[in-house]
Amino acid sequence: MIVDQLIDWFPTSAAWPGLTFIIVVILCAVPVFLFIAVYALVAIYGELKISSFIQDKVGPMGQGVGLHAWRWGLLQPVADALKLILKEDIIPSSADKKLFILAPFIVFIGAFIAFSALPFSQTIIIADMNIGIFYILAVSSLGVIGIILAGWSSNNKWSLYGAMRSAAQIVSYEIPAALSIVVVIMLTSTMSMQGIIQYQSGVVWGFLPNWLLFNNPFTFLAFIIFFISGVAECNRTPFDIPEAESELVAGAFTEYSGMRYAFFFLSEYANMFVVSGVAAAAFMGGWQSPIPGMFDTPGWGLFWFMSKSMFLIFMMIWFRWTFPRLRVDQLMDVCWKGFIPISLFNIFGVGIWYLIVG
Amino acid sequence: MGIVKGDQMVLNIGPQHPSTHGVLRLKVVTDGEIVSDIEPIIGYLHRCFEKHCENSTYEQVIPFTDRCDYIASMNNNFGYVVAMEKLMEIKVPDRVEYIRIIMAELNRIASHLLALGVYGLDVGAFTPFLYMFRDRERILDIFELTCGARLLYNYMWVGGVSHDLPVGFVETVYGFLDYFEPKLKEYNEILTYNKIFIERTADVGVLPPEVAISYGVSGPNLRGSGVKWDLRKDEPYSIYDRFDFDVPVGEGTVGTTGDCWDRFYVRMLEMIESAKILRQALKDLPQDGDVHQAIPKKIRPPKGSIYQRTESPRGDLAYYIISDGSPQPYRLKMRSPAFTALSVLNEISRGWMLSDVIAILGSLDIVLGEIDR
Amino acid sequence: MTDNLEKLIKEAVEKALEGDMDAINNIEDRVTRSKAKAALVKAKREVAKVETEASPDEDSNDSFDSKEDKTTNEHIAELLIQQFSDDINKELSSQDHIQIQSKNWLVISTYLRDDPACLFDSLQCITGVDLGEESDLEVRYNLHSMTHRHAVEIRISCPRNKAKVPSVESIWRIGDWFERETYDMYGIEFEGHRDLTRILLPEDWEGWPLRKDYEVQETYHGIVVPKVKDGWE
Amino acid sequence: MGNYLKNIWETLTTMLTGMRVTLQHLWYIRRDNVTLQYPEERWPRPERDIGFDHSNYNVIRSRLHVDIDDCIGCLKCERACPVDCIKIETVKVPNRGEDIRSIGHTGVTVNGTKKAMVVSRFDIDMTECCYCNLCTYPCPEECIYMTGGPNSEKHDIDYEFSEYDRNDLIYRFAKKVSDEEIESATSISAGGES
Repeated sequence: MIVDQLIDWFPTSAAWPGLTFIIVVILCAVPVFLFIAVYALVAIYGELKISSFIQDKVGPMGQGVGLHAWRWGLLQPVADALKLILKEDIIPSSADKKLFILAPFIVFIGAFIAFSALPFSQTIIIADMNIGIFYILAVSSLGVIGIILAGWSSNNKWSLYGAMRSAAQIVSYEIPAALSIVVVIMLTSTMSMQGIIQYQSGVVWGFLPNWLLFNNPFTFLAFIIFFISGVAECNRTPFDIPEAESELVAGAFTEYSGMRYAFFFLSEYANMFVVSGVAAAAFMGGWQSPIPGMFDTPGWGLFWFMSKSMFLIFMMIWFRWTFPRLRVDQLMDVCWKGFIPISLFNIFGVGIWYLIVG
Repeated sequence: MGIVKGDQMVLNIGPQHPSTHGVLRLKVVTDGEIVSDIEPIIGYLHRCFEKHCENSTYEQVIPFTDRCDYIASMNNNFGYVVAMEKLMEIKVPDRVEYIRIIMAELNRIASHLLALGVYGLDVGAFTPFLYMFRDRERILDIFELTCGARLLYNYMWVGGVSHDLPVGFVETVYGFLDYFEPKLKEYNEILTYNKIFIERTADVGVLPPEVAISYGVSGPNLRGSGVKWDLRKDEPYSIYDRFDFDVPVGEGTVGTTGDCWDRFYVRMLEMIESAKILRQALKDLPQDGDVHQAIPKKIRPPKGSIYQRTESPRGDLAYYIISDGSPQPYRLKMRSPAFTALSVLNEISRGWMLSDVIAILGSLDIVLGEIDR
Repeated sequence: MTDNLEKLIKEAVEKALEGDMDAINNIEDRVTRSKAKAALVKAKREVAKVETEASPDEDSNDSFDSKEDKTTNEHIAELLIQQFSDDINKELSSQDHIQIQSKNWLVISTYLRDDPACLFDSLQCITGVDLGEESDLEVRYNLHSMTHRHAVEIRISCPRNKAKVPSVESIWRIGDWFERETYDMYGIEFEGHRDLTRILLPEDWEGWPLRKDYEVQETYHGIVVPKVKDGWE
Repeated sequence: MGNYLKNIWETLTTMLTGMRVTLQHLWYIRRDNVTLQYPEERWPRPERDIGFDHSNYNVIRSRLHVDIDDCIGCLKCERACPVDCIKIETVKVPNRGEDIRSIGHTGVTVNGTKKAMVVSRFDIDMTECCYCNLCTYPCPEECIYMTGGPNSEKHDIDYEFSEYDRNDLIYRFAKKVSDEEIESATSISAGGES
C-alpha cells in the first residue's frame, strides 16, 4: 500500500521507474529498521522486568550517570545495546570467515523482510500483496539458513549441534503453522493480509467480535497450534533447544560476540513480533477493534494491532519464564505426532463446519 | 574410552560449562545426539584436603571440612565432630546435640533447595531456581544470626558448638518453617508435576538398586531407587533415634523406580521430613546449658582409628580418622557421597541423549568440592 | 568455707559423671561452677585414660577370640579362617578389623560378597595408609552389608617398594574409582584394574602425595612451586 | 487414543497450573521480593542478643582486627590459624611491663598483663583469611577479633573492604621495630634512670 502510494506520489516515477523504486524501498526500509530497533529495546526491557517480577526480583533499577531513569532502569536495554556495539568483535581463527560474517545478516533479513507484509493498521502496510500471508510464511523460514551457516562456520561442536537442532525444529514447525493458516485461508478465501482482516469485521455468537479465533472451535484450535508453532519457530522456551544454555552453552551462537550477536538477538525479537503480528492479524482481527463499530479509525487500528501483538509477545515471555525445556526428540514428537495430525483434522473439521454452518 | 568410530564425535562438556555444577569435565562420545560413552574427568578442584589435615590440628580440620561440601557445611562439620567424639569418647550435653540436629536439618533443607533449584535450571526452567534460592536465603540468614557466617560456618566443634543460640532463635526457625512448608506446594505446581518436566525426567537414567549399591551410591540417590536406607534411621548417630520421621523412597510414581524424577521427588519429600524433625527438635530443645562445657582443652585422641558414617544431604558421608596420639591426625580420609554418585554416571547415561546426560548429572546432585576434595 | 566448697564440687562432679549435668549447672556462684567444671573435665580425663588403657590398643594381638560377645569383625574372621586359614593374619587382627594377606584377596572378596552369612554387597570406603617412612603401606577396606546390616574392616598391608594388591573392581564397581584414588595418592598398584590411572591429580604428576616421604616438587611444568609468598618471608 | 487425549489433558492442566503460579508472582510484585538495592540499601546486620554476657562472642565475621597495644605476642592465634595467614614476630624487652615511648610500646595491657615482648610484626593476610574465627578464641587478652558484633564499639564494621592492590590487603598492625632500636631505646631509658 505504502509502496504503491509512494511510487505514485514521486514525480520521477514516469521517467525513471527503476530509480524511484529503489528510493521508495529505502524510504520504507529505514523506518521499519528503526521500528524494529525501538521495539526490540522495549521488548528486552519488558522481558527483563516481567521475568524479574515473575521471579520475585526487581529487575534493572537505574542506569546511567545522573540519568536514573525514574529508578525503573528504563535505559537498561540502551546500555545493553551500547555494550554489545562497543564490544570487541571476535572471529575464531578456525572459523569460515565469510560465512561467519554473513550468517547474522541472513538471519536478520529473514525477520526483516517479513515486516513488509504486516498490516499495522487500515492504511499502514508496506505492501499489501495478494499472497501476503504466504509470503510471510515463506520468508520467515529464511532465518534457518542463517542459523545453519552460523553453526557450520563457527567450527565449534556446540554450534553445530545447535544449528542442526534448529534446522530440524524450524523446518518441522513450519508445517503445523502453515496448516493452521490453511484453515484461515479456507474461511476467508484470500491470502492478502488486509483481506483476511477485513473478513473478521462484525460480530459472531451475538456478542463476540468476529475474530477467527472465536469463529468456531476449529479455528480456535488452529490459533493455539499456530501460536505454539510460532513460539517454536522463534526458538523460545520451552522450544529453545537450539540455544539451550544449560546443554549447548549458547548453541549456534556460541562463538558470536558483540554486534554480530546483537543481530541474532535482534532477529529473535523481530521474529517474535512477526509471529505475534501474523497471529494477531489472522486470528485476532488485526487492527479491528474488539468492540465492533467503535474505535475503528486508522489510528485506533494501529493501537489495536500493536496491543494484540504485544499481548502475544507477553504470552511468549510468560511461557519462557514458566516452563522447562523439551528434549529434542520430544520436540519432534510434539510436532509430528501432536500438532500435524491435529491440524490436518482441523482442516477437515473446518471444511465440514463451513459446509454445515456456512 | 574405546576407539571413536567414524560417525562418532568426542565432545568435551566442561570444565567450563553452565551445567556441570562446578569444574567437572565430561568426555562424551556421541553418535549424533545419542551418547555412547562418558568419562568424567575430575580433579580440577583438588587441593589435597587429606594432606592438609595431616598437617593441621584437629580443630583446624573443621574449616577444611566446611569447604569440601560447601553446600552443606554444617553436615560436614557434624560428621567430623561425631567421628571425633566417638574416637575421644566425649559425651556432649543434650542442648548441644539438639542444636546440632537443628543446624544439620536446616542445612539439609538448604542443600536440597539448591539441588532442586539447580536441577530446574538444568532442564531449562529458570524460575523455580530463583524461588528456591529465595527460600534458601532465609536459612542462611538463620545461620548468620547464629554464628556470623553464611556459607562456611565452622560452627560445630569437637564437644560443642562455637556459639550459643541467640535469643529468639526458636521463634525465627518456627517462623521459617511456617513460611516454608506451604511453599513446597508452589514448587510442586511449577516444576514437579509439570508435564514437560515429567517428560524430561521420568524413565530417564534409571538406576537399579543393585547397581546403585554396587557403585556405593547413597543418600537420596539410593532412596530414589527404592532402597529404604537412611543412616539417621538405620544406624542412628547423635540423637536421631529420638525423632519420629519417615524415610521417603522412590516409587516410580510417573515412570520407572529409580529414574531422575524419583531422585528429584525423594529430595522434595525429604525436606518435609526435615521440617518434621526440626519441629520436634525445637520443641524438645533444652532451654539452658553451656554449649562449651564438654569442649576439651586439648584435643588429643587416644591411639586408634575410627570409621564413622553420617547422613549428609548427598548421602553417606564418612570419615576415617587414624590417630597416633598427637594433636594432629595421622590420617584422615573422607568418603564423599558425591564421589560415588558421579562414578555411576557412565553406567546410567549411556544410550541417552545429550540433554538427558545433563538431566541425569543434575539429578545425582554432585558437589565438585567434595568429589575432588 | 573452702572445705564446704570442695565438698560441693566433689559431689557435683560425681553426679555429673553419672550423667546429671544439672548438678553442676545449678551451682549459683560462678567461680565455684567453673571450678566444678574444671574438676569434671579432669575427672573425665582420668576415666577416659583408664578406659583407653583397658581397651585393646590398635595393634595389640590379645583379646582375639577371648570375648564372649563378638563383634562382626570377629565373627567374619572366624568364617574366613575356616575357608582361607592361610591368608588371614590372626595375630594382627583384632576386634575392629581383620588383617589379611594380599595374595588371595580377590577370592576372599568374592566370598565376602556372595556368602549368605556375609553378603557384603557394598564397599564403603578404601583408605590407603602409610604406616611410617620405614614401614609398609596399608589398604583398608570398609565393607557393609545392606541385607545383614553389618560392617567389617579388612586391612591388607603391602611393602612400600613393591606395593601391589589385587583389584576388587570387578566385585564392587565403586572399587574402580576408590582404587584409582588410592593409587593416585599412595602409588599402590591394584593388579587387574582396567584403567589404573591418576584420577584427582594430573596425569604427569610426580610422586605420591599422601606418602609420608613425599616431597613437593621444585617446579611443575616449568612453574616454580612457591614455598613462601611475596612479602611474607 | 484415550491415552493420547489424557496426555494432552495433563499437559494442558499442569502447564496452566505453572502459569498460574508465575502469574500470581507477577501480580503481587513486591510480596516475596528479597532483592536489596545494594549501594542504597545495605545488608541488615542480624540483631543479636544472646541474653547474657557475650564478650567472648564474635558473631559477625567481618575483617580481623588487632588491638596491637594489648597484644602480648603469645603466638596463640598464629598457631590456631589453619591457613597460616597470621605472622607475628616478637622481640624481648629487658624490663617487663615497662613503656618504651620512643617506639610506641605500651608495657601493660588493658587487662593488666605486663608485656614481656615487643610485637615487632603482626601481619594478617586478609586475602588468605578463611573467616573461621579460630584465632579469636585462644587469645588471652581478647585483642584479636572480628570487627562488628559486640566489638562494633571498638571498630567500625566493614563488609566491603576492597583495595586496588592485592598487597594492600595484608594488614600490618605492628610498627616495624628492629632489635637495635629496642636496645637503644631501653638503654637510653635505663641510662636516664641510673
